This record gives sequence, structure tokens and C-alpha cells, in this order.
Amino acid sequence: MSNLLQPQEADWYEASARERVAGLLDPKSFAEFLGPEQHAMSPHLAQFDLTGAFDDGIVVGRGRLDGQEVFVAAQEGRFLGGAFGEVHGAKLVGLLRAARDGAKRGGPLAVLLLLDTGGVRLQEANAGELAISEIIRAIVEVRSAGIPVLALVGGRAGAFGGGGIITACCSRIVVSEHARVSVSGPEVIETNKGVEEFDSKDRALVWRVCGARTRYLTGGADRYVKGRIQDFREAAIALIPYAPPFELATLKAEQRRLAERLQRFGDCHDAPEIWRKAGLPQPERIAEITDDTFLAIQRPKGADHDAR
Amino acid sequence: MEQFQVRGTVERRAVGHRHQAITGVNASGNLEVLVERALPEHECLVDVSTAVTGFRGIWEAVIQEFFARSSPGGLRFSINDGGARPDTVTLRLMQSVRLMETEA
Amino acid sequence: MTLDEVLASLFPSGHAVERGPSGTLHGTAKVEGQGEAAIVGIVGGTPLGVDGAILLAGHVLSVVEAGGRAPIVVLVDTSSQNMARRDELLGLNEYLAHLAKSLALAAVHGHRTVSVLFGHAAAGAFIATALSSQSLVALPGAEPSVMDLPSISRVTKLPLEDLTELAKSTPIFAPGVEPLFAIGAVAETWAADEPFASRLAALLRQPVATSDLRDRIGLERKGRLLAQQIAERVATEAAAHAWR
Amino acid sequence: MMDWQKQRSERDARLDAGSRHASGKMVAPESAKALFEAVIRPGDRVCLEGDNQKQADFLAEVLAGVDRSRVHDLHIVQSGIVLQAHLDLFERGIARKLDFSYSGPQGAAIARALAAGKIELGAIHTYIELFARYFMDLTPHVALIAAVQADRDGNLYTGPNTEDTPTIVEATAFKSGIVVAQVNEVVDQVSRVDIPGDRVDFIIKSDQPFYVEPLFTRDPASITENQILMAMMAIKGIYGEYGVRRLNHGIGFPTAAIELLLPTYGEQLGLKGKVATHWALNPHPTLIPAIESGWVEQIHSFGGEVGMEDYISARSDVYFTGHDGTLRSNRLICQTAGLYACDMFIGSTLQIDLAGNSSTVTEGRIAGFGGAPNMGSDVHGRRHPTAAWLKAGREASDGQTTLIRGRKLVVQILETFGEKMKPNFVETLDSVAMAEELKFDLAPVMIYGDDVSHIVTEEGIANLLLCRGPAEREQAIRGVAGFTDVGRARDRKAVEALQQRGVIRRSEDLGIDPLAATRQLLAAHSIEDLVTWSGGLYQPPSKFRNW
Repeated sequence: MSNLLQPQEADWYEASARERVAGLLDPKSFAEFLGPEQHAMSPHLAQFDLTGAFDDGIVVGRGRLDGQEVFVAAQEGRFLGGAFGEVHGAKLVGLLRAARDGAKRGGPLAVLLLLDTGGVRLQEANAGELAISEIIRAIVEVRSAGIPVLALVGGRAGAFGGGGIITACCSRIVVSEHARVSVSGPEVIETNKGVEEFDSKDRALVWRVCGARTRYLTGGADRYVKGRIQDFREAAIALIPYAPPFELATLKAEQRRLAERLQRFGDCHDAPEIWRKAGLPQPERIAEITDDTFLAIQRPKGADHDAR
Repeated sequence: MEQFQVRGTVERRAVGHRHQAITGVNASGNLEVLVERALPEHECLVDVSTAVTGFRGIWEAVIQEFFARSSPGGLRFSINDGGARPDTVTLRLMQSVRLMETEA
Repeated sequence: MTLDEVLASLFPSGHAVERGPSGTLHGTAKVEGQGEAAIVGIVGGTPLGVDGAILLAGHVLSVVEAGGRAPIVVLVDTSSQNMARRDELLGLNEYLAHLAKSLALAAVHGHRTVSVLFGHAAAGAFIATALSSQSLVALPGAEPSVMDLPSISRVTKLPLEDLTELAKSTPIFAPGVEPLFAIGAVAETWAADEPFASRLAALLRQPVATSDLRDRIGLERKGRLLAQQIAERVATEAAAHAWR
Repeated sequence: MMDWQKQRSERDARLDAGSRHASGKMVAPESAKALFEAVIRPGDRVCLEGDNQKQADFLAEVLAGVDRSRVHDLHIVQSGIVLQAHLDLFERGIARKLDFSYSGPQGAAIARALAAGKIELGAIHTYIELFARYFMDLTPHVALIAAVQADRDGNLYTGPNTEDTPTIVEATAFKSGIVVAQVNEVVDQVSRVDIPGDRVDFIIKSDQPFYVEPLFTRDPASITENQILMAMMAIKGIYGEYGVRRLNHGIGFPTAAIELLLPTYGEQLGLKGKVATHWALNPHPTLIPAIESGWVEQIHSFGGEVGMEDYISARSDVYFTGHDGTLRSNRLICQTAGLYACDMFIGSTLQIDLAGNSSTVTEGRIAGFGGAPNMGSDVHGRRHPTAAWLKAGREASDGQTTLIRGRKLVVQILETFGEKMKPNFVETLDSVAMAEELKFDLAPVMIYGDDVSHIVTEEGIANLLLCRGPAEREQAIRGVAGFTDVGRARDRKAVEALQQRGVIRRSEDLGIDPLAATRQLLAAHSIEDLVTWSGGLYQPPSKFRNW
């Protein structure tokens, strides 16, 4: 007897990087590059008395999404917080460069980044940081070659630090309620600026500031989904045809969009202040309501855009 | 950090035809197991790399018990451990053998 | 070095650089034998927040929109990203990404982009400014850092002395120009006794690489031994199958 | 002539002294101290209401602050010693003697106070025992209780957390004692009468609502895969096997896992409607998915649970509610239901020995008992049969065929190792050493080994009903004790033989796929999922919010 859940029915947040990939893509279509059997592991962790991971915390490869070839990379948020190290980062760089080079020969349809990361891996901070910069540059090259890059965020590590920046470099962003997308983590801000600035223990506050609902309503994410892998899959399929091109007009529109956000909401310190200004109903309740109720909310003007 | 190998001889070849599988995550209190069909059919081997030192005796007991319980002949296991308890190690090893029975 | 000293040494034929809000600056300057360059920057050790990032990106996009191929020089003496609840609430990640993308777009449009680091830069601000140009130059006094050693010590629970000792044998985690040069992040370091103007002119005369070579440079400098090889192995496996 | 009315006269005198600080039954909070000094006499037995959930915390603070030249040497008779103020009573010499049930968070402080001679301990009871003794030899002279509302006649509405209050008041009021209530609000008409006004002598409105601990809220996010594996084994190998319909669950994570697996794994096994339909249980939030999936017919509760109020009111077919719509709980009655009308208790413990005795006493902590020992004991007075009870009895009967007495299923579910690799299986319980040190007549045992029918660990299920003799029992226990010293010292052959006989059943014997033991199988992964299941009716306390 098998009690196994169908992979796409599974919950994104609970799933491992590999389970997410398996459920996101068409069944049994995934082929991994530089798989765990090749032991491409970080050589830098042992000096910190840490054991590594056979895939250095990121799964990269190709597969089919709704019948079409795509590249996919998935970070494992539970291994060292999904953080970028030398090997981890280089695997993603290699994947993106392959997508860029493949563009001339017609593939892939898109690159899907399943981000789940606290940012740079401290034990190899310089290599991780530079890898992030290389990834950003590679994303730009892939997008310039006409291939959309999608960020899917809904894991326990969120997308922090360079991971938050990478997210916003993508053509389209899909989030579920668990997602937090930010640069400085709440703990980091609290450590540096004090608990008055940011009480990282106040989970509700953390989600109001960094969470998916705030990102979605302000235009920092394009699609908000319920938490099943299936939901991410459907959103990715739906969004790929609508990815904005990487060109001057897009960035000029993003410049206007972000400047306008700053102008309208620049004096706000908590999400409900923004919702009130944006004229949303019951601003204090937005964090509380169920996903269905939330999804029924009309997004504020400008939150739905091609300016990314 | 500590690294060691545990070898065993078992009665039966592990079921299935899959070449390799991986399960679990190297996180605090957890571990990842990479399993490969790479040995003669009555042999098995576990390579352990663990963040916590001083528990080699328990590891060996857990692994030998697993060999006896699951008879994973022909399989080579590689473990990256983040300080998992014996029960979690057993569960992962059993899961990895089950994965080798399934289609890739 | 002060900003004025840096400007004077880089652009002895003169410049028109204005200070803006949030530690930003922008303007133009004459580069030896190269015509006019666009200048943007964040200086004074100012943390890079939403306000600064949007201004800088706006300047960069104006240069792109104006057309031509003027080089863009990014002067950097910042801090880390602005650590504030408000900035994060407003989506700092988008603002920093927007700046990084704008610099990348400028390069796509044929503008040679050079970051000149003469003070601090850390974490997300380092990514969005110094690391987002085609070439990063470190001047005397440059203090790039991804993560400071005390923070690494706190999180990894490794004593500071051990970390300091460890940092001597690997460039992989410690702050400073040297390790970042070794891994390929910093393209060139210019010493104070050299005229920056001629170094800049020489840099701008070099042919532009068509792709990101920093991993290859890191390998050549023996500071980052795996990245290039790993990326290539992935790309090779990826290329091994025909599309559709 | 004999005076047969001394207690009544005494009560009148106390009431008279107290009434000087009252207006009718109403006493201002600032007069509470004076009231206590007037109505409480040295040496009195006092029940200062407090259990593992609700606390008459304002009255506790006041009592801890009385003039000890006037009030001293009290004998505290209450189910929970939980607040700092409770211990202050002994530190300050206001109280001397103690009979109680549960201490939970104050377990270490109680052990220290006992060792220091600050507390003269009567006994550590199970709840029903202590309540029973209220009507025998520990009847309170004064009861200090907590309620949500009072009217001017003294009628009380306790809210969902009725808990011990009716029992305490019954014993005190009908034996000429004095009853003082702290209330959150004074109203013209109470929502419902939980305690009739003629049993209540004084009312004090406190500034803050009385404290209630959300003790029964378990965050699904903390459930581990091994707990899920154990839960699967329990559902298939015990719930399904015995067809257990009437039961009680402990508060640990393994039983929370069971609750969350009923609508998924239990459904796959086709057990819906066949098991787990009637419960003696607090309003566990983790049972919401099973209730919403139609598994549960009814639940009677010992107490309430913070945040569950609206959900309970909206599900009155399942819960016991008053005509006002809110939960009516009652600890004594629910304990009795658990004792006599449940076919199974399943709960976790911190330590278990080779005979199956278990204890939550760990080094330097006396956590007391709570409800588990009543639930987790086979009551020999039971007469009505059920299939589960009879099957368990037959298994234990060793071939006897006539007049077989049924057996309650008493299941201990625990991982072989606890936190920091502390073995949960031991040769000797810590409580034995503690009892020697503190010169107790009896070492505190949570559940006696001879009451235990099954032990479930990640290694499998040991069915102790099928064991013949202590040696076999010991090997059965060692056989599921994993890699603890106790487990490693097992007799391999004996354990294999037990497995052959089905005394020990491992996951593979039960046909459970270890690959299925993932968190994905849980019906809810987080507190937030529970809120979603409840349609927004469940409102968790902020400390459980993480979104």
C-alpha cells in the first residue's frame, strides 16, 4: 500500500528543494545537472566544523513545464539557510549561462528560480557575494536574450540579502503567504539598530514588513498563490507568456513605479498605513484574513505592472 | 566533525533497479542520505560524515541494525549528518532503501 | 582619500559633479583621451537605502536614454544597505535590484561601466553599486566587506582569533581589498602614487569582455578555485542535449 | 448539651467580620487583603483555585501579601501550584502544608522548597483523588475562585473555563465554608449561571481578567517525521486494530500528530466513523481538521482553550455548551468520563522503566500529575462492555475463556531519546531517587506499568497485554527502546521471538511505508492552517502567531 501524496498536491513550504522541482515540472521530466552523485560540495565548510551537502544546497537542471522545456534551480532552505556559497552560486551561474547560450538554439522557454535563501553563506561570504553579483548579471543576460526568468518564493528561509535582490531582478515573481522577501533580515536590523527599530520576535510585524502579502499589494510580487506546489506550477505556466522584456522602456517604467511608491508611501512604517493610504478595506485585518479573502482584494493601482 | 565507514555483509540484494537516490537534508538534527547501487550484491557500506563527534559507537549499532533489518545488499550509502538522533538516522536509511525500490 | 582628492586625481581636466540628497552624487567629467564620462556615486559612508538607490538608478537611466556610449563611473564610499524597517517595508530589494539592473542595462547599451571604491561598501549595497559595474577598481582606503569578522564569529561560534588566523590562508570569507581581489571581484587596485586619470584611461581603452569573467579571474588569481569549473560543468551538462 | 452547629456559627462569625469590608457581596479590590485577614483563620484549609489552565491570580497575589501575624500556617489544597504567588505563600510562612496535583512550570521551585523544609507535603494526587478528598478529609474552609462574570447576587458565569470551580464550591459552600470569587466583570445578569449565587459569599472585580494558560495548543510546525511515523503506527496498529471509539489524548506532539493524521492517513485506512468518535479532551486546536472532516461526534472537556471559544460555540453539536452558546467544561466530570467511559488513553511521558512505569519527574523537578494517571489507568470497577475493551481483556487473559474482564488500552507514545539525546528509557526512574532524597513514602509514578497496555516508539509497538511474565515484558520494552542503553541491552533472540509472535510490531510488520512518514501527511502544517480549517473561527493567542 502506498500512502504517498501526489507531488504536486504537496505543500511548497514543507517540501524539500527536490520535492518542489518534482511537483513543479511535468512528471518524471526533470534531469539534474551536476547531481549529488558527483559530490560537488563546498570545500570551505570543514574548516568551520560543518558537514556539507552533496548538492551544496541547490538543485539545478532541466525539465518540462506543461510540455515545454525549462531550466530550473531550487535552493534547499534547510541546508545552511539556503545560503549562497561558491559551489552553490556557481551552479546557478552555470545554469543561467547555459540558458543564455541556449537561446540561440531555441531553448529553454524560461528559467525558474525556486529561491529559499537567507543570502550569503557566512563561511564563504566573499565567494557567495560575488556569486550573487554574477547571478544578477547572468539573469540580465538571459532576459536580454529573450528568455524569462521567474522567481518562486515560499520556503522557510524566504529570500533575504542578495536573494531578495536576485528576486527583484527576475521577470516575474510568484509568492505564497510564507514568503518573506527582503534585504536585511529582521534579526540583523534588530542587532544593528535595536529592538525599537525592528522587533524580530514579533512575527506578525515581520510578515507585515517583509511578507508576501505586503510584497504582492505593493507590486513587489506579481502573483500570490496558495501554498501547494500545484499553485506555483499553475502561476508559473500562466506568467511565462507575460514576462516583460529587459530593455530601457521596462526599466524606465520601473523607475517611475518605484519613485511613485516612495512618494506615496515613503513616510509609512508599517503595512496597514500603506493599505489605508491605498484605500484598501480594513487595513488592520489584511494580515489576518484567509488566502481566499485576501485574493479577492482588488490590488492598489500600479501593483499590477510590467515594470520589472 | 567526524568521518568513518561502516561495512556489512547481508543476505539479500536490495530490491529494485534504481541506480541512485537521495533523501533528507543536512540540517540541524537531520541528515541527508545518498544511496547508490554500486557494490556486489551481498555487501553494503555507509560513509558517515557527521558534525557531532563522539557517537561512533551508536552510529555503528544503528547501521548494523539497519543492515540486519533491511538487507540493503549492493548499496553504498553516503551520509551528511547535522546531528540527527538515531531514530532519524534509521528512518532516513529505511526511506533511502524504499526509494531505491521505486522508479526514478 | 577624500572625495575631492579622488575626483581631482581621476579627472584632472575637470568635472561637473553635483552632490544630491542621500549621499548621492552625479554629473560629468572629462576622461583623458576618452571624452566625457558620466559620474554617479554614493559617498560619505552613507548607507544605501530606497531614497539613494532610486536617485542613482535615475541618473544611470538618463545616461542610457541620452544615447551615445559615454562611460559611466560609479564612485563608491557607502556602508551597507540602510538597515531600517521602513526601507524594507517599501521593498528595498526592488530598489537595489533596480539599480543593479540599470547599471547592467547601461553596459548592454554599450556604456563602459566602472565602479571606483574609495571607502566602505558592504553586503547588499556592495552588490548594488561596486559589484554591478563591469569593472571594480579599489583605491587606497577602500574597505569592501561582505560580512565583518565579529559577525561571522558570532554566527559560526568560531573565536575571532581563529577566524583572523583562518583568513590568512583563504580569501573566501574575510573582508578587505586583498581577498576580494584574489577571488576576482576587484579588477584592479590602484596605488596612491599613481595618477588615477591615466589608469582610468587605460582601463577604458581595454576591450570590453563580452561576458562576466570574474570567475575566470578568480581562478587565475588562485582565490576562487571552484566557481569557474563548476559553472562550466553545469553548462556543459546543460548543453549536452538538443532543444525540443 | 452538644453544639452541632459550631461550623455554622464559625461561618457566621467570619461572614460578619468580612462584611465590614464589603458592600453586600461586593468587595473593592483594595479591600481584598483586609477581607482575607478577616475571613481566613490560621491553620485553615484553603483552596486557591488554580489548575494547569485557569488561575485565580489576583486572589493569589493578595493572599501572598496578607499580614502573616494574622494569617499563617494555612493548608493549601488545590490542584495546581503554578504561579509564583503560590510559592510565595510558603516562602513567607503564610502557608505550611500542601496537598496538590499539578505543578508544571513550578516543578523545580517546589522541589527546592520541599528540600528546604518550606513545604510540608501531604501528597501529590491525581485530580479525581484530590477532588474526592475535598469531600472526605481535605474539605476547604475557604475557597478563593475565579469567574468571568458575577451579578450582585453572587451568581457566577465562569466562561468556557469552568474546570474545577463547581467541585471546589460544592465542597466548600455545603460544609459551612467561605467562598470568595474574583471576577472579570460585574453585570446585571450573568450569561449563564455556572455557580448559583447563594454559594458565593464575596465578589471582587479584579483589574485584569484571570489568567488562562493555552496549555493544549500544539503548533503543527513542530511535529517531526518520527512523531508522524509513530502516529501512523498507533493509528493503524492500535486505533484500527481495536476499533477504539472513545478515548482521551495527552498533550504531547505525538498525539497532536495523530489528531492531524486522522483526516489524511486515517481516511486512507478507511477508519473514519470507526475510531476516535467520542472524546474526553480539552479543545485541542489540532483536532480541528478531524472535526471539520466529520470524524468526531462529541467531545467533553476538562477545561477550555484560549482562542477556541468562537469555534466551540459554532460547533455545539460536537462540544458541550451552555444555552448561552459557550463551552461548559468540568474537570471532575470529564476526568470521571475519561476514567470510566474511555476505552483508551494515549499520551507521552518523559521516562519509562523496564516494567513500563512512567514518570514526568526528571532530576530536580516535581511536575505533579495532572489528569494522565486517571485517564491512564485500568478501572476495575467498570462493567459496561465495548469491543475494544473486550479485545484488550482477551489479549491479557492468557487463554482463560470465561468471565474475562475487559481492559482499558493505556498507551504510552514516546521517542526513544528526548532532548539533548537524553534517553527516555531507563533502568530506574529519576522519581525513585528523588523520593528517597525527599523521604517520600511513595515515588511519584505517572502511570503504573501494570496499567500500560502498549508502548509506541519510532521502533515499533510493544503490546504488553500479550506478554507473559515480567521477563517477557522487559524484553518487549527493551525491544522498542531503540539505541538507548536499555534498548541496546536487549536479548536479541527474545526480541525476535516477540516480533514473530506479534508482541512487537515494527513499521514493516504493520505495512507502513517509511516514505509516507513526512510532514506533508499532516492535515495542517501550522497554526495558521488550523485557523484556515476553522474558517477563521479559531483565534490563536499571539504567541502562536507566526505569520
